[in-house]
Amino acid sequence: MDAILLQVLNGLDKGSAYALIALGLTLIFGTLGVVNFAHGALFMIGAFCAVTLQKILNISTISLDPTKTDFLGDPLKIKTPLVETWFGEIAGQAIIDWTVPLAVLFSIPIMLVIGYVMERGLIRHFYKRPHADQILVTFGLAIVAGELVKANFGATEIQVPAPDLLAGVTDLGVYLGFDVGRVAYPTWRITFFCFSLAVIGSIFAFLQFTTFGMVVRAGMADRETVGLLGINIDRKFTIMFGIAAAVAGVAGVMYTPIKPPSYELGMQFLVISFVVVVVGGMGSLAGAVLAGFMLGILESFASMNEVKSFFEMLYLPSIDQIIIYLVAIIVLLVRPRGLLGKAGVMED
Amino acid sequence: MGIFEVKNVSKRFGGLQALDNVNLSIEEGTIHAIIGPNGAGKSTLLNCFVGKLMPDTGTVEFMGKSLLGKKPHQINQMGVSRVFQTPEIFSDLSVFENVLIPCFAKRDGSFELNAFGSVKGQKDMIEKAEQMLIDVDMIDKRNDMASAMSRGDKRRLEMAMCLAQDPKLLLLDEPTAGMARADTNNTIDLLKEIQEARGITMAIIEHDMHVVFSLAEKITVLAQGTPIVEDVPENIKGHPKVQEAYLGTAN
Amino acid sequence: MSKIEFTRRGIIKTSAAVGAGIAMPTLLTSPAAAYTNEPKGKTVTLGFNVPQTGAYADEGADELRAYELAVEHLNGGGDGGMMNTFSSKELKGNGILGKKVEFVTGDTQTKSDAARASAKSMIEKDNAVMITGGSSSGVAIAVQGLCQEAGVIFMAGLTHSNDTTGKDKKANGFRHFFNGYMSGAALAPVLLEMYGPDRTAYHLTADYTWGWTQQESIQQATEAIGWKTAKNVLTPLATTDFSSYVAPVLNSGADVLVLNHYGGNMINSLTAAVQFGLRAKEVNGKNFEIVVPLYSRLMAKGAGENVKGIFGSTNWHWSLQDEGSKAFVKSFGKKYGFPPSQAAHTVYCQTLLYADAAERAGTFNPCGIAESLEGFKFDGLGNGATEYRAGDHQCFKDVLVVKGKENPTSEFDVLEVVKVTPRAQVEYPVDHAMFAGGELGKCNSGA
Amino acid sequence: MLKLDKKDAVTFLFVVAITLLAPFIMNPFPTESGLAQFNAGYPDLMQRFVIFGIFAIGYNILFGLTGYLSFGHAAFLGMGSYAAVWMFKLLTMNVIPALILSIIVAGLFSLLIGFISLRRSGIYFSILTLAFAEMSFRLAYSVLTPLTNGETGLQITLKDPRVLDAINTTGHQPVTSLFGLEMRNTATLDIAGWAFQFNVGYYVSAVFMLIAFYISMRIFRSPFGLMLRAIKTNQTRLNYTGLNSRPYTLAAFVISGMYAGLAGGLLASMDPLAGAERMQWTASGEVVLMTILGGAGTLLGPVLGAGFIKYFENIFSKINDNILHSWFSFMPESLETFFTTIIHPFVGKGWHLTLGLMFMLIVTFLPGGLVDGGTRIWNRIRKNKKSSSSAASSTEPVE
Repeated sequence: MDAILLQVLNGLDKGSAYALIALGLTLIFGTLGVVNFAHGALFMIGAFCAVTLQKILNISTISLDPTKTDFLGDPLKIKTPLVETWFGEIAGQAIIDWTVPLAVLFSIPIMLVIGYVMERGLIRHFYKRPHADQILVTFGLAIVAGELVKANFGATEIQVPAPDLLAGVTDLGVYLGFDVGRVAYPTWRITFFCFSLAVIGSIFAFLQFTTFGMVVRAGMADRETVGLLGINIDRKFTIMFGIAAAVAGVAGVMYTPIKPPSYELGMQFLVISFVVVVVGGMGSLAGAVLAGFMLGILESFASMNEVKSFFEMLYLPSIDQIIIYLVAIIVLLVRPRGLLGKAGVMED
Repeated sequence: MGIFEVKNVSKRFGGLQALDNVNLSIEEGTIHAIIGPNGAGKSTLLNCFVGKLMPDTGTVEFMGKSLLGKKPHQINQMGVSRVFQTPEIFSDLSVFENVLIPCFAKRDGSFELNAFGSVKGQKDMIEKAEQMLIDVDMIDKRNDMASAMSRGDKRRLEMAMCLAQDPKLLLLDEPTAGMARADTNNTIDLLKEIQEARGITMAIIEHDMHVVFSLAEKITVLAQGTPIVEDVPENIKGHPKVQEAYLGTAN
Repeated sequence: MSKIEFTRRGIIKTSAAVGAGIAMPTLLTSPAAAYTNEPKGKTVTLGFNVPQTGAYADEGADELRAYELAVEHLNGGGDGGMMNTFSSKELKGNGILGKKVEFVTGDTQTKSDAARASAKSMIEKDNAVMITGGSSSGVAIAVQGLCQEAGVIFMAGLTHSNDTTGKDKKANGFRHFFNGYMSGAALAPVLLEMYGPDRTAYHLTADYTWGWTQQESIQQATEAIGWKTAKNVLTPLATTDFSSYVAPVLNSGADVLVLNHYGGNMINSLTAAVQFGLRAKEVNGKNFEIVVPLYSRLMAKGAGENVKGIFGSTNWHWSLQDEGSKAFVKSFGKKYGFPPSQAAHTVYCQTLLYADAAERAGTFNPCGIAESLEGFKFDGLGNGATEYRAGDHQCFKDVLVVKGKENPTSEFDVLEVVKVTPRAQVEYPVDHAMFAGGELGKCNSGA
Repeated sequence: MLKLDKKDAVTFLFVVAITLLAPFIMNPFPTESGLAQFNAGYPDLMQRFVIFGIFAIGYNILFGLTGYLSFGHAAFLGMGSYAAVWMFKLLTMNVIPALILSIIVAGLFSLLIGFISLRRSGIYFSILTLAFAEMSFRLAYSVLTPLTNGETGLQITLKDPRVLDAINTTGHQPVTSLFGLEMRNTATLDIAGWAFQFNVGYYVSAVFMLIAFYISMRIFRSPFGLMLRAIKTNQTRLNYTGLNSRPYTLAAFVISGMYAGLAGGLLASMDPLAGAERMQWTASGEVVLMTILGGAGTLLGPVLGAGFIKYFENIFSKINDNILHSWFSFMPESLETFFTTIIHPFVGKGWHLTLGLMFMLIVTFLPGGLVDGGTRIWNRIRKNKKSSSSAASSTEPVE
């Protein structure tokens, strides 16, 4: 029982990452009609916003310690971060400790600008082009973004730890009547899950309750009519693109303590987030969230030994390797519009 | 007994009864129009004819064979061609190729893996397509890209593509929608010519009364998913039920 | 043209001399070269085939640095590095056999296909007499097979699978790096000493060839010291979030987690394990422990704080205090500003060993070189007394057991050497079961 | 000629000539010159040009003609390779049975995967093929290791049975051959500093490429090809014209799958190793790029695109800083450093960056690919000539 509960938690956690990326992806598709293969790259860039902030906060003054030597036998260089010099050691260390939450704030304006520039500079020229062209140009962009990050940060993963306060584990099991330590779950992952729910909730609220959101939703439903009403829907969609980029970005920031980012992060999440979108239904926001959580949980369950050996009896070894794709294929064949997709949207 | 028989067709979308017990019979060699106000179920009915929608109840028969459950291409192969509201043509191909394709479809059926024969070697097909273009007076545009043509020419091309298959029944979905008056008149003339020259049975779904009354030999009026009147044009004009359907009830 | 003939060798040369003022070339045949890419001019070309793109690009970059350093030293530049401490004194800083050393580089992309293509072009286009490098076993085995067919020497870079000198060993291929079996044999005594004999291990293993061979080696070695194996779970290579594999460890009753992962996999699985509080856990009254059998400094750096106190093994580490290591760290550090990684060390050694073997053989003929490398005993290259075993072309030397340093003084100072396991302890017979199933075959010179 | 009309016959003869003379054309620089770096006339790369040419020609039938963007065709290439290597292991080192089996295996798998994927079109089709490709890669990389030898790749060994071949006692790996003519055999012609290499494997692959090209040409000009183009432009009209698009798309899918299988088999015949990486969806992305770069839907485009990409992959990735410095060494040091720094990020380990940029530029500015670009330039030149000659003639009377 505790094992299943743990996997549900894992699934929700993975699922919230999938959902956040897929949400932006489907938002862009729904509003602009663009299939954006560079959306994973936006997630990756977000994660590297955290890395960058970590580097900035660790800009140091260097002093020499003559009592110790470095690997060449020269006096050892001692680095003191500037923030510690400015704000005192305790406050400075606290700032560095809270890099990731700070990076969320740091990344939002950056991602909005990146999203805006990307839409105005590239994507908008592809509204009228076939989906294949959109896929290809954004795929190229994803490669370029990855390579630029690699050139600046190297190919190896970089650790950006969670604040000490949130780095340990929380024993969720004791609240549910399990023995101590049976269902201990990392606090940061719980934080990430709550954060994702908050972001998803605010996007829905934003679309549901603001005038801006209503116009966007109307535009998603029928772009031409809304355009006829004299509303500059393009401008609103550009802003939506920025918001989608920002959502992917903050998701990337918050994900760094869970998975240290490398330049390949975008590509690793690209395929899976597309699968999430089509399973949920292209252009369906609720579908993306639902499919994200569903696939996250399925993936977690598939990795359980009991499940694996069950599928082995059915001559399907290593089910965890292929579960996501298998599910995607079955869903697309049985229900082509996806779980919550609207009838007629790219359905044939 | 008509060439095209629709019996008791009903179709429901959720809470909406889109078609309610529709009966229709089209005589061979006539032009039959189906009219009705917006939302009367005209398009739904047409989609049931061509295999795009499956009615909940009823039968649709063409020359004594049921069309239900058949795919669009199968229905076409039985001799039913369709003209769309906005012309559906192969825009990236030349005008000539556009007409050539239905010629092949007529000869080879719905699938033929002829991957090695050259198109240019198929003399009979080429002659047929060229004749078709001469018939619709488009032979001088033979090598133009279809996408580069005017709306009227696209309609004419689409018509030619349908005629190249020698259909027994031609379904026209608002063939003059969005056209200027002059183009509309041209289209009317074209359809009349075709009817006279080839005697093809036609079913026209239309909203424009001018078109309907210039062409149709019989008219069915559809309102709220059900046919309310079926008669010759003279009797439809001024029919109280029709007025009621279009203008709403007086009381 | 009629004089061009095909033989069973890869490449024959037919040369044509152009008479002065004569437009038509006169074709003459020259005696065929004695072996593939026999260097005829004043230079000899080596092919450095390393991952420059993909997840191991950083390791590849470090390898390339070491290669450039080695070439510089061979040609008499720099301070000579380990050439001064190497027990064989054949290398004089005048290139190899008097020929200046040149090199070409290629990108393996850590894909066996791309690596073979890159090596092939070095052989066919750039006339490389030796190919070296690589940062994964799949690539090493694939390129080794190619070199065998083409008739050039392959000096393997970073490859840890038992298969490289086991079932896939080749007469033209040589491995300086250690392997999975050695990791197990070196680690087990230290683990016994640190954690006692009464332990239950839970293995997470990357689901591909290298993971399987390493897991097998470690399981065997730890079971020999009395440990039990609770479970071995295979993880898909593309896993980025290991939480669903780590979570079941919590309540499995195991008290040691062995991560048979490398590169990004290892960084991600270790991060997840630490997040789940495994290290703070107590099971069966003992502290829960994590073991990472194969360490590299670059990976350890990627895992950051999480590696502190975690045991593993490594081929070489810059903090070693023997003369060879010191000389190498000095000349590498001076040139690049940071200490070399084990990958850099291994490829530097391989280049020197090749050059030395050529000097001793007096030829670049792969068969001559293979003969002088087989059974070659040497010292002064940082790993103590070492032997290239003739039977399988595997180097036998001391293996380092390391652990993540608790109080690093710099960003390079992430590992500390706990024990230098003597060579005798990690040796195994050529026909050991884990290495069985292949044969060296005969050396191929391409003639 | 060969049932081709005149224009096509000229194109075909042009391709034949280029292919046969490739060892000369690809080797424009003398061996000792600094520019020898840019020579591509060595067997491995020339083989890759034609083999990936085959792959792209086949892919073009699906993507260029029919408009279906598949991310799964690399999987068929991989299956072709595995099938071929198994033939080398079990039956004989002769390439013919291996190639036949690789075409059959790829054909069968593409029939199966195509049958399922083609139930959808557009982006859904792309995602379905992507899912299949990723599944195949993962299965080959780990789950099916007994069949594929996993990460290492499937190789031939001394111990393989090879029932049709004589027992091998040499201690050397046997090599692939065409009835005794070994694929690796190369004759080198040295003329005044140039070294031209003529490789058996290259010419065998080239012959297959020419056959593949010829077949694709016939398909382009056939009624079947016309239907495929019709599917690309308007599938609805096609269905309402009485044509069933499913068997057409499936046939195109299977044909392109078989082309991929042939390419995979040839790759294995040139170098008997089959690695799982060649099945990854990003490898399919590469063939998409080849097709787009050269010109999707054109005859010559894919071959051209394949050549371009393979050239970049093999030549640009080898330009390291040393070489850069040697190029600019004639300049003053500051300028040298400047140029090296500018070019450095795009070559050597940065060639992926160049690839990505190229992808974006081509799709954005030259959606018709190089062939389209070339045609446009050609037309402009002709127009200029015409207008200048007409201008000249109009001025004549004045003189």
